[in-house]
Amino acid sequence: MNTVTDQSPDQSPDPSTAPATEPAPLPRPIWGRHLLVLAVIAVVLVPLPLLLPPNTQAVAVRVLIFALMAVGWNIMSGFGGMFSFGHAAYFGLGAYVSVWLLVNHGVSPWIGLLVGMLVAAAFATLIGFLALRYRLKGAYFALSTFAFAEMLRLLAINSDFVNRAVGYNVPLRPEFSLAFMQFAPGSPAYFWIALGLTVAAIAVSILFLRSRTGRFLVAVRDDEDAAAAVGVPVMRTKLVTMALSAAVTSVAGTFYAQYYFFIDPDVAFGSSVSIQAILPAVIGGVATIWGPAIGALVLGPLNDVTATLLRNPPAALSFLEGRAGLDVIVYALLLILIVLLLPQGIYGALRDRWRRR
Amino acid sequence: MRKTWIAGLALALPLALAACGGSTPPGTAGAGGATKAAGEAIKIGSLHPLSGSSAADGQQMDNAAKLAVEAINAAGGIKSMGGAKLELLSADSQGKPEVGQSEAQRLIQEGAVSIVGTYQSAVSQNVAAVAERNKVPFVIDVSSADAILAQGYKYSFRLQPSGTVLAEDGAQNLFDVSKAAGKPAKKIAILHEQGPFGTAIKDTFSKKAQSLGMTIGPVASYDAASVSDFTTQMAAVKASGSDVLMVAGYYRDGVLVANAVKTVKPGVNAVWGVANGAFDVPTFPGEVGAAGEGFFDSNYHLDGTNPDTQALMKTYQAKYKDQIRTAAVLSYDAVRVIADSLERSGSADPTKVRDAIAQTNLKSLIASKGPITFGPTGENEGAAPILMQVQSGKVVQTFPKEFAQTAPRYPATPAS
Amino acid sequence: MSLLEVRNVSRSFQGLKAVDDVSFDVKEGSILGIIGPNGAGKTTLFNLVAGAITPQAGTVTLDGRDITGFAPHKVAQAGMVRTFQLMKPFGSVSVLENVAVAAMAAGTSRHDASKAAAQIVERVGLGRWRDLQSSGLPTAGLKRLELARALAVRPRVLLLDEVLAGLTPTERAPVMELLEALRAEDGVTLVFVEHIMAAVMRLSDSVLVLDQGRVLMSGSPQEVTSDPRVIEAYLGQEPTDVAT
Amino acid sequence: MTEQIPSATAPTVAEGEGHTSSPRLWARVPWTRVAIGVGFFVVAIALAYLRAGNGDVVRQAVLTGILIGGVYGLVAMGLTLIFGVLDIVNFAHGAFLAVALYITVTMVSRLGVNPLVALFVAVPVMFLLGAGVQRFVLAGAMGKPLENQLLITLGLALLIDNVLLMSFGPNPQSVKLPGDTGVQIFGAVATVSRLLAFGVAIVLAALLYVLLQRTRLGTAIRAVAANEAGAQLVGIDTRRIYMATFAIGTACAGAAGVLVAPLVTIEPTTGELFNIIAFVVVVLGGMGNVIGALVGGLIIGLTEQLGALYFPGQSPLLSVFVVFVLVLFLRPQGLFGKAS
Repeated sequence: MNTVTDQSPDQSPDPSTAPATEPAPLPRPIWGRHLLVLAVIAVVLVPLPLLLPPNTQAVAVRVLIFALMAVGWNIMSGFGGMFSFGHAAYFGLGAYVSVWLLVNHGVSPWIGLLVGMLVAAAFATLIGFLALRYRLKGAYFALSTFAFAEMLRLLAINSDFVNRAVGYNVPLRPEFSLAFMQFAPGSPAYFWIALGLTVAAIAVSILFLRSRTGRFLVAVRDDEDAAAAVGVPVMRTKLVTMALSAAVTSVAGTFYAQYYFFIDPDVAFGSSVSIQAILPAVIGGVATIWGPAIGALVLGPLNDVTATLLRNPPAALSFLEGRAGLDVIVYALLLILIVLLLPQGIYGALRDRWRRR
Repeated sequence: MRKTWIAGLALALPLALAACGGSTPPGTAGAGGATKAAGEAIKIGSLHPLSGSSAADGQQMDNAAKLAVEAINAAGGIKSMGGAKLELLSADSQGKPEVGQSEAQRLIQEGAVSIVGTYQSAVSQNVAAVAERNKVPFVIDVSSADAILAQGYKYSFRLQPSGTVLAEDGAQNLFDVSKAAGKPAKKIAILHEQGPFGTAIKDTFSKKAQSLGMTIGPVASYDAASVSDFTTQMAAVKASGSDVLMVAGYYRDGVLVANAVKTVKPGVNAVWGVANGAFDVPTFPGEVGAAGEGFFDSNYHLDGTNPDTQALMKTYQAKYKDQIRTAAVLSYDAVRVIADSLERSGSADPTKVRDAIAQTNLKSLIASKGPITFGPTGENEGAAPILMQVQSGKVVQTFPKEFAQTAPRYPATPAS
Repeated sequence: MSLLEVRNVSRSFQGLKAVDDVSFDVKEGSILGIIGPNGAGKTTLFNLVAGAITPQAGTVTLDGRDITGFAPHKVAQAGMVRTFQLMKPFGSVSVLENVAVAAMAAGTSRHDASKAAAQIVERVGLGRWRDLQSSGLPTAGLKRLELARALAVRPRVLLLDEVLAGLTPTERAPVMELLEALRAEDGVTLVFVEHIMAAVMRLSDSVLVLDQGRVLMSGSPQEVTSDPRVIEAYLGQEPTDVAT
Repeated sequence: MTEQIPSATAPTVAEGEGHTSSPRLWARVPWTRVAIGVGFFVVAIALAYLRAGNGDVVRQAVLTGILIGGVYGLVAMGLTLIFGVLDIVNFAHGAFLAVALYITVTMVSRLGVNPLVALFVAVPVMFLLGAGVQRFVLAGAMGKPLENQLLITLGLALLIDNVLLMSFGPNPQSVKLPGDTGVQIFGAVATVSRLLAFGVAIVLAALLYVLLQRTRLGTAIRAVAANEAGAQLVGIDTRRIYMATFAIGTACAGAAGVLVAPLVTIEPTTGELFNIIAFVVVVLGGMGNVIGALVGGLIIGLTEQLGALYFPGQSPLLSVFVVFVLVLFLRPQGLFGKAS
């Protein structure tokens, strides 16, 4: 359905092996329809928290946070083909900047959200510039992003400025307030805000892909030299992409802090955060518009499902009850199987099927 | 072809399962499980790291909470509520704050009138906020960070002594014991893990020690998750001429410290753990052998002189073929505190249970200076660390006198 | 004044002189063919002129403006565009999108870029393939796509690196006609590297012969082909379509 | 523009021109780089002296740094081989190491043997495990994008950790090397177990080097690392080479596991300790370069220990990452890789 993605980013086509038979035509990009679908989904999902049992709502919000992180990651690493293993840096900056402003200066998290986006974008531009200036590629690029995220974590642990390893509690307010993004426990407002932010992020990624820079980006991903040769400013395209990707992911960090009320360097900058940004995108389909959201929809509840199943196993499996670690084993097995059997991700596999019809 | 099937399945399966697995059983829906029909068990949530790097402690704590529930039910349940039985809902935090948070949410939805947990401070921070917002009492068995109760939460209570108490008493114990031995501690080298726990202990301990007239020697921090050797730090301690080495850390790094002490022989009078995760653990002397002989730890600890505690230790050993640790005894105590409060309130309404917990006055199975009573912030006012020492390959209680199984041996130059 | 002036350009790799003190001029609206045996440094010369490699010495001037050491995209924006001997399509997108991106890079608005791209795609004869994914094109199609993409930038100078190599003689003819039309109708200046002598003879106004990184000679196609030095340089060299 | 750097373990294949004659070790040592490196460390040590003001501490830091560095190198060797040949960032390496730790624990506690005897079991078992994992799990991900491989190896690590947790329980265990006492070296002390681990690391590096340089299998592995398509053209079964390489890499993790067993507390997650540092070492040494991994390990070990002297309040890891980023930017091919 979308023209950007038939190939994984780093497979450059080899003309000598190009099939002589004519490939199926690619459908024209239909950005308008993507936006329409998005709007319909958003409207359909609005009443969800009123229908879901209350404890499932926490899972729904977690799904949306996952989706938000993965949509951000996907902009840079999927559409842009620049594999980041350090998106924790941006998530953490979003979380820390907004909470620091809130706790120390009483600034509303909504403003913190914007400031966090700016800081994350600036940081991404800086490290992006360094990594591109020194022409890091592939695994080396990924490891450099990882190293920067780790350095932020270590700096946070060792800086009095941000409370060292203790981190921050978001203060509970006596009254609930939209201005300070704090509502009654179980309030649907959390879901609605997360939904709004996620829908906005997906819309941004659609509009970005449609934009001049977004189309440059795909060209740069497919062949950097050729893009430069026709006048595409490669460096600027990549930096804008990284900044946008970082800004989107930082929103997830800000919301996370307001929803979970607590951050510390590991929660914000730990490598598991970077992995959480990658997982949904890969499971759902890298470099697709809908992949990250679909991946989050599958992964978000998976942990709870395996844990619940093994807590009250069906009679046949009752000997497994209470074996600690088993739920994680099932989770890991499912993860490996999905990645092996669906290398294009769930959405990618479904889309290929539709196309072949 | 095949791929579509798999994709469809991968998409549908978790969603379908989430729909059934996640929904609450009818009858317990509604926030906080307000009132219970007669005969229905009263649910208590136990939230601990059952997997991940702290699984050893987490599983013990969950086991001990189960034992407590069994013991209370065997003794007739909650008598003021017609002998109502307790039921423990176990949950795995995986040591991750966000998992802990959503599991706490789930336990509350499933009707837990109170939650016991959680070991890691980062997880407890999250769960405390959830408990506060849902108005369900949260009894912290283990988690030392002062910040958890510094938020002014009304629904969180802590059994173990706070970091401040641990560190200050640790310095005081050092002062008392070394002075009584005629070799007052003068210069203290400090080795601490760089997380919130080790950093807070270091800060408070240094202040207190200085106010007692000691000086602080070299201070070194380390990352507990990745450190693999301490010989350089130990050489620095040796070179500094410090007479005591204070260590605030966890189990794995504690073992490395012991090995480095044995190798370098820093020549201190004592290795002094403060709330150390290794030096008072029963498996520690066996793991490091002679290297750990004489190590001190000023820490909260189960009371080996209390017959009730001894009975619990025996029961645990018999049932789980393992030596019960202090953390697990605290979980046991936490369930006792909740049962006692249910008894006094005669109601399973979480807010009433909370008020009853605030009025607790119960003898602890942990060595403490008084019964469990909660102060205005929810700290256990009876909680206090005691001094343990590794003597002849065993961890024994040595100070203060009322808990001493034998006298402290000071100086205890290690690995000599 | 010539449109493109290359003066004393040199570049060596690990002590090996790939391009050594090469100079040439190209007048506006003319066609320069560059020939030479394998390893003569033709592609390196292209890379130096187009900015993919920075020369260690010498200057490149386009329409009086010194563009030496410009990044490739700046060179393109200045009006000089190159194609690649080994075709480099934007493989994941359609033929039309390949060309539209190039048009946008030259400053055309998104809306106009699609229209311009459609025209160019028709002109190079890729019309019926415009919606195909470009990585699936056969070699002849990819060669045309290289050309189409370069044209979308509306260049004043076009640097073509073996656009005819790998094509059958019947496929070559329309491409050569197209190149002639570009000069005649659009006034585009062409510099092309080519092995196929018939094409060089037919298209070029003048020819530059490279050998071992240096200019062996330059002159009209007739002068060059009859020069004994050129014949000697090619002697003992297997005729092949693949350059280094 | 920049070509993919040919792996440095495969110089005879990668080098087009120049010395194709007998590859003597001394002739290939990049002497200038070694000299610069040694110079750096002399300065670093001198600074440490000024900062610590005490010779004993610095001597201990250097000795400890070298010995720990040997262990890092040991762990990184298998990883670098896999990285260089299969192009896979293997996050399960630490988990494989943990398997070897538990093999050692089990043998010592059940059979009462010297922990080193476990080498004879752990290495072949891990070799087979590695071959199996490559054949049945990773083979399906070869040539797939980086992120797919990353997630599969992460999943494997999670799986192995938790299988160990279920099988052996969460309680920490330990292994004792008989006669493991402190030894004085230049006024610093080291334990026998560390010296042993260091010594075996060097022997293992030498063995791997010989394997890669002097055997048919090694030549084939280097050929695949340098140019997969070319290797296929000359009739090398690349799938077999992938399997063999992954198996050898995993066997290295097995050997490392046995050797570090006396040095660490053994828990299901112990292997994760080494993962991050091992990656840093691999990049530092140049991916695919076994000798580079050993030297990289030494550099990281020294950086960590001397860094702790410079900045006692800061995490030693911070200096490790600073060095890592500098190397990435200035020599992305690694200290011992070839310039492009």
